[in-house]
Amino acid sequence: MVVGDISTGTDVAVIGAGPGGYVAAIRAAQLGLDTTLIERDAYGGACLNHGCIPSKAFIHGAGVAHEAANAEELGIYADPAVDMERMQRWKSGVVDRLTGGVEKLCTANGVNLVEGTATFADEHKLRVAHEGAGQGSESIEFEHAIVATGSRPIQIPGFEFDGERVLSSRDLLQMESLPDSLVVVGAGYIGMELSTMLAKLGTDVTVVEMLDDVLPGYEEDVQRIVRSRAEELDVEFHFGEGAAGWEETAEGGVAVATETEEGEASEYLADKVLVAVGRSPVTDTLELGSAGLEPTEDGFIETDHQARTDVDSIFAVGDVAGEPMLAHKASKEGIVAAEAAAGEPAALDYQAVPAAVFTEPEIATVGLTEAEAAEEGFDPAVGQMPFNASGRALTTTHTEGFVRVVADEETGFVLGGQIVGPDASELIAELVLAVEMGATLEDVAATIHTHPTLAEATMEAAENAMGRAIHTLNR
Amino acid sequence: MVVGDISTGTDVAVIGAGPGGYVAAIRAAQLGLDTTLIERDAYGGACLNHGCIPSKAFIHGAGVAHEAANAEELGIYADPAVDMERMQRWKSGVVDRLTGGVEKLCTANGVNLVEGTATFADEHKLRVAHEGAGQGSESIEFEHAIVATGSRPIQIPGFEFDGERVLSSRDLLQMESLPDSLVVVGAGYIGMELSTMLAKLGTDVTVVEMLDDVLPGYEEDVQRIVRSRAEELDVEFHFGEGAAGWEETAEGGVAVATETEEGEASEYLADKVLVAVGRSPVTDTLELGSAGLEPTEDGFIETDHQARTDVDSIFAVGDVAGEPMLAHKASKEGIVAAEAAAGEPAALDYQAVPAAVFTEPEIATVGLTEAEAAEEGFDPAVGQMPFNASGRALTTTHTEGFVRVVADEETGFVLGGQIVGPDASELIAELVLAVEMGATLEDVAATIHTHPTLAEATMEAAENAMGRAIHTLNR
Amino acid sequence: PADEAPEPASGRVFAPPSARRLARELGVDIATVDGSGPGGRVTEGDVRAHAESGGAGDDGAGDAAESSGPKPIDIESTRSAVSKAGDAGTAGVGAVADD
Ligand SMILES: Cc1cc2nc3c(=O)[nH]c(=O)nc-3n(C[C@H](O)[C@H](O)[C@H](O)COP(=O)(O)OP(=O)(O)OC[C@H]3O[C@@H](n4cnc5c(N)ncnc54)[C@H](O)[C@@H]3O)c2cc1C
Ligand SMILES: Cc1cc2nc3c(=O)[nH]c(=O)nc-3n(C[C@H](O)[C@H](O)[C@H](O)COP(=O)(O)OP(=O)(O)OC[C@H]3O[C@@H](n4cnc5c(N)ncnc54)[C@H](O)[C@@H]3O)c2cc1C
Repeated sequence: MVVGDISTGTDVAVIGAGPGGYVAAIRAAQLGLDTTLIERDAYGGACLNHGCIPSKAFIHGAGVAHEAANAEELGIYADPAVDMERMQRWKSGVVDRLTGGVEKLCTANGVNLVEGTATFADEHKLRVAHEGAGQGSESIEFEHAIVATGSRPIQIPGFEFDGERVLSSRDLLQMESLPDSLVVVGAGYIGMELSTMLAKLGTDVTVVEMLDDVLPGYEEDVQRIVRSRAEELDVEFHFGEGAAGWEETAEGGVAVATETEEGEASEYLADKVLVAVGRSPVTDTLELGSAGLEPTEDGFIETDHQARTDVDSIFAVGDVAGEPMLAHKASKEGIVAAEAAAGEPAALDYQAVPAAVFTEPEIATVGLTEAEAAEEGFDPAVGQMPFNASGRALTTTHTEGFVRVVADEETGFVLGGQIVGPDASELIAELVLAVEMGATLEDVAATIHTHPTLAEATMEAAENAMGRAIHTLNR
Repeated sequence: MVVGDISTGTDVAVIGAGPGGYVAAIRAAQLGLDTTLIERDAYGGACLNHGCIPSKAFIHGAGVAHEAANAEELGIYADPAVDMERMQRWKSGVVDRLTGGVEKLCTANGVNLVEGTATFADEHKLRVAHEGAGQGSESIEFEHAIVATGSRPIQIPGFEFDGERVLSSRDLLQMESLPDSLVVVGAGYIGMELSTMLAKLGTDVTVVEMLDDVLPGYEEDVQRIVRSRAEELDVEFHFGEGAAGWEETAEGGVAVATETEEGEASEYLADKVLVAVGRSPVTDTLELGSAGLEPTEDGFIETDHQARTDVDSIFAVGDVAGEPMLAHKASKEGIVAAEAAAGEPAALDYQAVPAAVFTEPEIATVGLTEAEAAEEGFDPAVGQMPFNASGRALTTTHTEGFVRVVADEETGFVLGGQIVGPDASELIAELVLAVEMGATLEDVAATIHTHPTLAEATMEAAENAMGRAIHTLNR
Repeated sequence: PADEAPEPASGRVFAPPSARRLARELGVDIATVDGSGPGGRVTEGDVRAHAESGGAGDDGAGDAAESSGPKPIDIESTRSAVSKAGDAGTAGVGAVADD
């Protein structure tokens, strides 16, 4: 590694090694570009270190324990004991393995790795400050830069993260022991995933949400299923209340004060409080101005169909480049930016970005809802198959939810789908391919689906939209 | 319902209410045909009553108990007790619910249900014998008949099923208690699914197989993964040995004698023996000759691209109509036969029938293997992604296996895929759609896959086949 | 263009990713291609036919053409300067596949 005040040059400088940045760097290197990836913290970014991966590891662990503890109906009697410190160690092992893998893949593809914080000097030059005494800094001149600096949890006034009482999702995912009780501020996907997980492990969870239901933006029947299931897991919800402040209690816990719009106050006691009210893009580490760039009002860097910013030599991808803030969107943008930097005619011309929520049951969606399809001028043909009519679902006891397929009545083109239910995150893959391919309802319905699988429900939903389902009644 | 010696008429008479027959009947009725479904035993056929559904229910139950008992790595300590009688009751509840559902769906679609055994009188007439005293028989004249009489387990000489010591899969799936030890004759998919399930529940399983590996017909690397995992579960394999006979032991168990081709003899002791060496089509209940039909040498009824037999008025679908003997193939043929009977231009023009094996890990395949693609004159482009490089797989500890995609090098068309690993049965759905749609590697690779999911491995495998995978090294 | 294929309500083009990529490569504005597939779906063949009939370069093509590829840079490549310890070599498949 180069230290001191040296100036080097590279074809592509990628800033940030999350799923946007490391994927961009690998693809750029594969395309023969001299590529330098600069990361100031940990390879894999928020996703591998503090987001997707650790959360899903704990969600899986909680699921194993909870499922076994609640299988009397199946004749299975178990009373699992959970050692949180050990589960934490296992999670860290998974994370280390993946982040180590990212580093290896970068090196194997010939990416130059630089540790430090990058800031722009101008449109073709970065300065990289190395942390630690005597590490100095270096300059890197680049033909193209790809900004992939991601996002961080939003703090709300009065709730500065201290890692002790007031936790961010990152803090929570590093817990060595389970809190007996927790107030969760925010019922978005991160708040709901973590609340469900903790409730399954035995924590008393109270969720406070300003809006009037969980998972804003999802359709009502989707919200209802996930909320009801969380309630069955004893999660307590308080909607229409904003977190106003907190105090330490005599016992060393927290008393979280909330207020409705009408000014009605309430207070909830718990060991700790988790604030999960969203994430904001990270641009303040960059000195964007030196490169002639400026974030939008929302803090994002604006980009075009190739993920290119207003400055020709600079791309931006991932969370810092706008919604949806999802790892796979970041990676897709990273690939397109790398290809564009290599002069390929790449474009962000996908039809849809799928999204999954790993609650119980899971949610996964792609493309248009019925309402959105109507808004866009389609005449929506909608079909649905409830999992309680699915043989496979019945053999697993997980029968909540449905597959819904939204298509255009005239052409039959599949426009989108909403899945709530077991393995929704995996099942959506078929519908994403259908949407991308311009597949019709007939295409999905005529494709043989293995029996017995949950995926059959997708076929049934398509048939239902055509008025010829076998396992549900057609209207 | 008509009883006594009455003669009635119907547009379509369907014989057998398994996944071939009941689906055919529902579709025929949906198309406005007067439809009569004759079943002599139980709605849902082998699949719902003695096959797919009960096996998958037990496999799920065994999985829940085994997973929890082996999760120390995750910090989960459980020692589940399993009450087999109760698990059996749960399974029966699932089956009843589904078979009741089939009956209801038939009625709701206007299908006439007749209980009894149907035999052909001629090409346009059936006789139905009702069981039980004073039930008499009836004649049904039909425009079209759809034969869907399914299959039954093959018996081997010396191993007549007695439901006590010598079990068929059907007997085994009705067990009220776990055998301490079991010899399984046959390492095909049914033998392997049940062996794995029982081993997880604690039965000592010894598998005897004439051929030299498990799951004949699957590729070697697929076989190896499933065999090794079964061995880790303490399943003992003896390949190259045929079951020659058995004796009751002094303790009331069985001593199963085997012989190699060279005449070497061995003996294995256990509580019981399960014979799972395949299934043979059921035609002997039908008096096919009266309709001018005759089974092939293998016992199947030959059919054309519309599932029509040599006799114009008669179709045959499902297990009785040939390999692969799978429920979803039966249903597809049932739909096509019903549509053809209604005069629609239906045809069995699918590209591929997927197949899944619910072992640990699962296997699912569709279309061509690399070798088959080469045989058919393609220049195969093959890509692979191991689950031990998948973030999602790591968060669940289930990292055995891979996704392999086989495509045509020149055109990029996806020709097939082989998945071994967690949830393979669900993951294959995307590849089946890809094969049916004529999707290319580019199509699969460019489609955004939700992170973190196992389905990402399919995208990676496609990228790998194109030499541009991100998370595996490309050759 | 006066295409007979039903125009999707939203003006959206239904075409598989491979057809969209080919259109970009050939400099064809895929929105101007008549789709021969079901519902007017645009296939790779349609894109190629459109390009061969002189339909290339309608628009959108410019982006690809203009986009700056890797240009030689006159300062020394970092590749030489940056340690490549532990570089490549470790075959075996994948990120974490070496066990
Ligand atoms: C609890 C949680 C669960 C989540 N679950 C999911 C999920 O299941 N699925 C999903 O798709 N998404 C999920 N996300 C979101 C996902 O983590 C992000 O969308 C994703 O990480 C964005 O990737 P990125 O590359 O844009 O940025 P990041 O992953 O945030 O990476 C940015 C990197 O840039 C580095 N950096 C910043 N500034 C500089 C600088 N100046 N110089 C050098 N380095 C710098 C940072 O250290 C960081 O490593 C989750 C997030 C959280 C918090
Ligand atoms: C243990 C086991 C596990 C299996 N797992 C799977 C799996 O996971 N996936 C899969 O796809 N397949 C599986 N199968 C295979 C699947 O069960 C069959 O492929 C499927 O049932 C075939 O359907 P069918 O309609 O052709 O016949 P069947 O389901 O066999 O139904 C035939 C029906 O016809 C009736 N019948 C027969 N003769 C007459 C007559 N003369 N008059 C009136 N009625 C009559 C019978 O009573 C029966 O109900 C499994 C099978 C077994 C045994």
